[in-house]
Amino acid sequence: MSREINFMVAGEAGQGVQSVGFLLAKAFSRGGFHVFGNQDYESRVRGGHNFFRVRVKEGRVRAINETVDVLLALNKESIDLHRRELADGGVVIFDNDKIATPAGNGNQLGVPLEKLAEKEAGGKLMTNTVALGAGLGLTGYDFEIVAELLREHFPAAEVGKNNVRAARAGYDYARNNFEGKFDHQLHPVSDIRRMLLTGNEALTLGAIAAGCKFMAAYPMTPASSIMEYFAAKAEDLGLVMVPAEDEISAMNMIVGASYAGVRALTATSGSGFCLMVEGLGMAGITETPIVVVDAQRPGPAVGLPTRTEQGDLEFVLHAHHGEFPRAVLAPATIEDAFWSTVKAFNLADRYQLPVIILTDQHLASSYGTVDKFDMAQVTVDRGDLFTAGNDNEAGEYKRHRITRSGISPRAFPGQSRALVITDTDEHNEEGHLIEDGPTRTAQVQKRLRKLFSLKQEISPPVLYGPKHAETTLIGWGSTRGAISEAVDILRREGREINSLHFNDLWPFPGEEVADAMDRAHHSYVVENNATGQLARLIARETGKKASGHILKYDGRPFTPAQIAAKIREGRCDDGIHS
Amino acid sequence: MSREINFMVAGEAGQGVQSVGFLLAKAFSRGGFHVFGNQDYESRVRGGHNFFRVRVKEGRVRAINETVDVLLALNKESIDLHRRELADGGVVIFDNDKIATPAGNGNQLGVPLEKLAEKEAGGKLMTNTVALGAGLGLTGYDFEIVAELLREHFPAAEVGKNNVRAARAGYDYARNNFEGKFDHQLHPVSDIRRMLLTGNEALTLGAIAAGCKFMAAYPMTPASSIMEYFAAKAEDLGLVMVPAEDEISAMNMIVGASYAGVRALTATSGSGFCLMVEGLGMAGITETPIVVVDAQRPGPAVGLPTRTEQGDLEFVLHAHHGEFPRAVLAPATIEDAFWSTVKAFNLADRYQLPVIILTDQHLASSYGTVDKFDMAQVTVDRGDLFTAGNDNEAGEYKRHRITRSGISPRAFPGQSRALVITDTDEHNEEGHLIEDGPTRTAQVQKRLRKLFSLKQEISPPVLYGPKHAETTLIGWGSTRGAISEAVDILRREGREINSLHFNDLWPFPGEEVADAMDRAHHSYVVENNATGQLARLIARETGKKASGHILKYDGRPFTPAQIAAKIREGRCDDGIHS
Amino acid sequence: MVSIADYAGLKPAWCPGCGDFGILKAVNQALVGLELEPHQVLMVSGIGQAGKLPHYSRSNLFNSLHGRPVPPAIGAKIANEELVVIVVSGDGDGYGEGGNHFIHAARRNHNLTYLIHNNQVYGLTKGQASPTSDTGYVTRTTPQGAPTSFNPMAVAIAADTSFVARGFAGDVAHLADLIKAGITHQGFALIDILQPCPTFNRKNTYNWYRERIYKLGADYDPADKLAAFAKAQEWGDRIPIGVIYRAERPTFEEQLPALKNGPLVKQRLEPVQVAKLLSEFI
Amino acid sequence: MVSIADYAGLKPAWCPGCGDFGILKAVNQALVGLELEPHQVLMVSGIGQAGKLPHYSRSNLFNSLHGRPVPPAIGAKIANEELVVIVVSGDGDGYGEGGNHFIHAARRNHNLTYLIHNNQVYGLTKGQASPTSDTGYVTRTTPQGAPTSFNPMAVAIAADTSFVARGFAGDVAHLADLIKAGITHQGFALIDILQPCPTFNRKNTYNWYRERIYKLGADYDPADKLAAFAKAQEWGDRIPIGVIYRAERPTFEEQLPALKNGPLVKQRLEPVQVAKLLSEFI
Ligand SMILES: Cc1ncc(C[n+]2csc(CCOP(=O)(O)OP(=O)(O)O)c2C)c(N)n1
Ligand SMILES: Cc1ncc(C[n+]2csc(CCOP(=O)(O)OP(=O)(O)O)c2C)c(N)n1
Ligand code: SF4
Ligand code: SF4
Ligand SMILES: [Mg+2]
Ligand SMILES: [Mg+2]
Repeated sequence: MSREINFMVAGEAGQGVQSVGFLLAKAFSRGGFHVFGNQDYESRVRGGHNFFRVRVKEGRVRAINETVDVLLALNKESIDLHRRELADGGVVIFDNDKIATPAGNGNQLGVPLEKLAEKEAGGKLMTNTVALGAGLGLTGYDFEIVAELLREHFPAAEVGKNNVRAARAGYDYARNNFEGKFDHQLHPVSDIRRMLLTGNEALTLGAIAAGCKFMAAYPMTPASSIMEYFAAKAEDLGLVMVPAEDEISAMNMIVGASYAGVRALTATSGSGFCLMVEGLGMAGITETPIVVVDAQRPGPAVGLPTRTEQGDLEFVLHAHHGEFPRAVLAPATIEDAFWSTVKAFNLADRYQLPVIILTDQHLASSYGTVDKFDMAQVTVDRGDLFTAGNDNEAGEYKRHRITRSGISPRAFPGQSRALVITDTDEHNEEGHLIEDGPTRTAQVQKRLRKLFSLKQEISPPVLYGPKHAETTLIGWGSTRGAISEAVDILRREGREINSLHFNDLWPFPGEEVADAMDRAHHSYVVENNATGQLARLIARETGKKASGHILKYDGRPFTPAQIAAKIREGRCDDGIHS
Repeated sequence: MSREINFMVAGEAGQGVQSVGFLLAKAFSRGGFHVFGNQDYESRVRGGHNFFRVRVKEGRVRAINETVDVLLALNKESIDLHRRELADGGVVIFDNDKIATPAGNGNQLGVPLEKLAEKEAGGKLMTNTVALGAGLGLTGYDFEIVAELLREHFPAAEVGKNNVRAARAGYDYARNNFEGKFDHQLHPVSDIRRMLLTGNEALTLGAIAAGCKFMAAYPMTPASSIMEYFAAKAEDLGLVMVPAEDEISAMNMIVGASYAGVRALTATSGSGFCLMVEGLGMAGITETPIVVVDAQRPGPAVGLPTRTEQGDLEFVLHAHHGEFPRAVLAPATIEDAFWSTVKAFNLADRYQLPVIILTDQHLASSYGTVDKFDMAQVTVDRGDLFTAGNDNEAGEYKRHRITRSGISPRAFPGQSRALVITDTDEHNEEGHLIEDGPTRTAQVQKRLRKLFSLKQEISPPVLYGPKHAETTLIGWGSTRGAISEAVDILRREGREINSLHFNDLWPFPGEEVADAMDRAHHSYVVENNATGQLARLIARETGKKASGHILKYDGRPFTPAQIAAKIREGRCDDGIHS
Repeated sequence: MVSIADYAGLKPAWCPGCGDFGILKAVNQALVGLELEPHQVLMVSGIGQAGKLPHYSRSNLFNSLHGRPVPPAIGAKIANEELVVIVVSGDGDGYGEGGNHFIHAARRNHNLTYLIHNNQVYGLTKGQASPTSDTGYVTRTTPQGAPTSFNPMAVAIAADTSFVARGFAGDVAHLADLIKAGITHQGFALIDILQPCPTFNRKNTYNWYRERIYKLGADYDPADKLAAFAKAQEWGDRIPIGVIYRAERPTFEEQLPALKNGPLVKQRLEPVQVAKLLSEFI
Repeated sequence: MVSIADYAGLKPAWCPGCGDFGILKAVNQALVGLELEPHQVLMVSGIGQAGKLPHYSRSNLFNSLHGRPVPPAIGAKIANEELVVIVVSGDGDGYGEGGNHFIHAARRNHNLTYLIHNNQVYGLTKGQASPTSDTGYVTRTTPQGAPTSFNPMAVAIAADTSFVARGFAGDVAHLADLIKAGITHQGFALIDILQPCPTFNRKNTYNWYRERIYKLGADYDPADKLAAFAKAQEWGDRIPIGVIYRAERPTFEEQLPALKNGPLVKQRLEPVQVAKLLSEFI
């Protein structure tokens, strides 16, 4: 296969859209393909309309594409809503016993999905697996891969068997009836076995790999799967996940755990982050390392719970009253979700401050294939630890000792005779509360001094495309796949364009972007928000004003084509304000 | 009196420093003087060291001065700590039965304070009032003013009498023994009766004058006196103050009250504001007008509870995830505290959004004389109200109707048959939750559109001094008195200097400051914080970078002399970061 | 005359078979039964499946934050005490995230009716344990089993809630009566509603509840606090439904001097009153 | 051997006569009595006059936020269960701002000792009403009198706190015994301490308490939950002090598989375990 194939599974909540989509993605991943999968769903448990896109390619793929080659429509609405997205030569697979063949061109491939499920696999519940089978049959893909997958996925023997039967029924039906109806046949392309996982899974793996053993959290879409995965592995790996009564508690618990010496994590979305703001500053003034994930969704308030946005950047940069150093990392890809998390824990410990990982629903929930993370590259650096104290008198240890770097060696309570004293009031070197101005000033300076060395650890934004170009697109976080693909599209069309993408956002790595903006004639900041938050940050930190914005705030991720179209059409002034 | 007199009352918590300071200030205010009074105290109820400065002048006075003309020392520590601050010809009044006359020049005036209290006024408890009397006697001030004041202040007949006797004893002692010891005699200067009140009192009066009838809050220094004053007046004026279980509740209560039609207020300091952040965005997306006071103190976390800072600017500008319009006002003077609050309620209602009043401990707790607020200037504008609905069918009313201005007429539940429906999920015009992108986009735009007209209502920064000057000082909030006085001092020394001061901060009125920065050779941003938050905001919004910063973050307010010294010495690069 | 049709709202997005449907019916029946018109009613809800109920009924609606429906309801009630204010919440919303508001609103005795759809699980976020999940119940956030279950009836009584009741989503008529009683009650009325969630709670099903619940009879005296506390301990084999505790005590609102002259929203402050205040500072 | 001198901390900034002095003594005595060394102890406190206690004693100290001492204590205890973790809080801190953590930490039965300095007022912020201010008590935030007082003993029992006790700052020996019992107890041990605040609480003075308190005797059985609830209702004329309720049930910590092999802080994760995880995604 030279080109890519885009599948879409669509139906209502409860019909198994998610599981068919995932299995489809995994089946192709097992065959050595690169895959990107993304679910679009509503904030309800049954009904409504959901769809899952699976993009399959031999080369790397990191964004969705809005055209559809194969639509597995589990209900009629799915056809009505998505037929316009069908590519030339695209096909719709649907249950022709339940849905009259829709008008239109000849790509409507009816399969008696439910009937086959009942006849071959013991029940209606298997309908979606029949559709899965049909989709794969259409492409002539290796059935054994799917069969193996289904047996793993449904470990109960009977259930596994029924699913394999259901898939087989769909597969055979397609092979027997649709020969020549679909141009592209897919066969496994390599033996390389990549991981297929979501941003949240990668992030949680990163935390575990970094030695994080404590998590406390409260469920909130799209962050919940982090706590769920952490909890699932707790028993095996000796981790603890406390399901807290609220986010305030979760945040405060992790500060306590970290103070006592254990790497600790919490994860939430905007509303929950709001409730964590006070605790964030507690970590700030007590200089306790913590890692907090804000998986953004459209706000304010409850907003659109299952959708995506990049609206929290300025919030997380400035959350909490008063001033203290923090780091903000915004992983752009599923790989980054792993590595940024490892980095987050190391920065937190080395600089003794809170590190915020800013992701979003799009990164959190999208599936992608990535090479297996190389554990040999994972380092765990706990930073400056006080060790001499073990047999010293406790009185000598000063938790907030003033140093040139601003970093005071940490001791953990109970691990030596050193007493570890800290306070959210302004305090002296010992950690006791104070009232005088000079001590206050010295501690403020000590804490803020950490920013100088912290800044050295921040990765500059990543350049994609040629160094010199007429137009530079600037982005951050999960839009990287879409932006870089838009660059590819536009370069193929002959435009001189490149992109600069931020993974690490604070302390702000401003030099590269200032240079890039100087080099380019036009610089457009691409953001999944309405007011251009990164553009403002760049202006503040570098004095450079972007030539325009490409903004999207309908809760949906960008596609490469949307960005490319904006550039082509010269519509790069979307800002509502700024 | 041509020049000014600076009193200081000093002692430990529990000795009545606050009440002597206040009575001193009030006595001079009653005599037609301008007065500025400010207390410096610790976060404890007894012991420690407190002092109260009272600056008395015939002309306007809006800042403290660090030199002391008359020190009323209620204990020995007060002399040790403050003798260096004595002006030439300054005097110390102290209890010479209890404290050996301190070494030094001849300005040590011993008074048997406690003995007089016991002999003349029935007990030790009156010691501080004896000191008050002595201080006034020293200046030869009209005793009847004080006597009247004491009788009002202590309405219980016996207590009042004893206080008058105590004051008399001190007064007479000073008159009889200290003739010629103090250069400056003070006599009432006019019949003008000004108000003497704190920023918090002015702010609360502003709220009441604006028709705010509901307040919910949780105590937190330096905001508590707002809720206390509001509660004290609740019965008389028909107000309700709910002492909530926490700040989350307080914030959410006021949103509910406002939704139901009553102007509503809450007030807190940084930590409490952290807990209100989620509710702030609830007001944002439901377009419910609310007024929230953040009386800043040094952070992060608990910080220095009784001291001052301007560290929350960036926080309140960006608090809450996602994007919605808000207004931020930062009253600079006690007068402003009243008028900005009136304005805050009108803006909140007209634009249906949260308005944050950003004050700080210095403004909140300082006493000043102001002309009686002219109630005729107070307007109450409830904004666009839906009235037609009274006899219409309920179905017709749409709370979030999309309009050109972004403002949808408000109806109040139960006041007509119109049903008032709103939701913190993204919603349609009716207020019901939605999932689709176009409705989302339209509602985001509708809300943000309000910023355009809101911006017209924002006051530009206030210029002080000549329009053209070599140096411009830029400030915001409570530093105005100190900055403008520093300008006076430096201009008297022949420097070309002016200042530009922000009262309203968001939507940001950037034009004037950009122009002023262009006009001046040097522009220094003066802030009570460590990182230069206003300077960053100016850079972001106007692209202009200040030439330097004058920053102070030891929890103490600026004095005019400190600012002037920085300019003289060319030390305007205090920033830790930025 | 009001009818059920007046309360017809949007089409529910709940799962088929969800206990919330029964609750919706009972709420509407209660409101019609009390001859309340939609504009006289304000529902304040939190976030969760429960919190969506008011969209599917028809009245004034303030759909607040997760865990926070009680405080805005308090604000609205004080602003306009003529409104019948009903708080609609879930077990996670009300007892987890919102636990602090619950115990303090109860203590202050705000005049609200507080419905908790207690499905013993976080429904909207897909099945994590809630505070009321049965002890040991396994979910994705409690793979080793949920910790000791929160006892809302017992805590409500201890916190001096003046009306404490339990209903069942499967018994609409009984529940509607409870809701009516709750609305009529002067003070903070908690009605915890056993609500099957066929999608995520496979343990506490309609049958599970039906086999265990029994109605408190005329012989039961809800005025006796100690007896009520004892009754509140029943769970497992036998689960009482009905009014478990009721006390007459002044509401927060009736103790407010400001409300003596009618709803706050209708009162005007006279400029002379403010002028008097200013004078106090001279 | 540990002695009281080992627990000598900074000079207290409390008012003369404050009940907190007695509590400080009792805490130190209890720690010495249990032969604990300062480095084995962690005090986590909130913000308030109470919250300052650990500065005046001597041990590890995490002085957290107002209302939040319980969650960081939970985190620290789970991180290192060898630490004796004592939470020091005030009535505003613990029952007001921190009410939600209280009821849920109790339910989950974290292995902590929770001291509440209950002076029935907000001390540090100068005398506003707290949740436990007596009903009708007038303060600057409650000029018409405080609403119904919060009953910590009753709520604690209802929330399944496994050790519920009340002490008195004026009876140091008895209080020290209670604290020892609380520390020894496996599970969440609440000790509410009647603490006179001579500066701001002019009603509930040493004498007021002394006239009313009595010690629970050997005839009282703290294992009986209903009796304990009845006992918890006593306030006014007679106020019981001592252990009001005690139950044996598994702590949260002992149910954690991760802690089976010793304190979390001492455990290492093997790279092979992570490698195995990665393989699951292939
Ligand atoms: C502050 C905050 N935390 C978490 C969430 C996510 N959230 C929405 S609903 C819900 C749980 C709902 O459970 P419950 O209250 O029991 O209602 P149900 O859906 O079961 O009716 C959660 C955790 C949120 N919206 N806001
Ligand atoms: C979030 C937050 N809200 C409010 C405060 C202000 N505050 C500090 S201590 C306190 C009350 C203390 O009362 P209590 O807990 O009873 O302790 P006490 O001083 O009486 O011992 C308050 C309201 C704060 N520091 N943080
Ligand atoms: S998930 Fe449960 S509570 Fe939610 S609608 Fe479905 S059945 Fe009802
Ligand atoms: S104010 Fe009350 S609680 Fe605080 S130290 Fe003084 S007496 Fe003790
Ligand atoms: Mg629930
Ligand atoms: Mg207290």
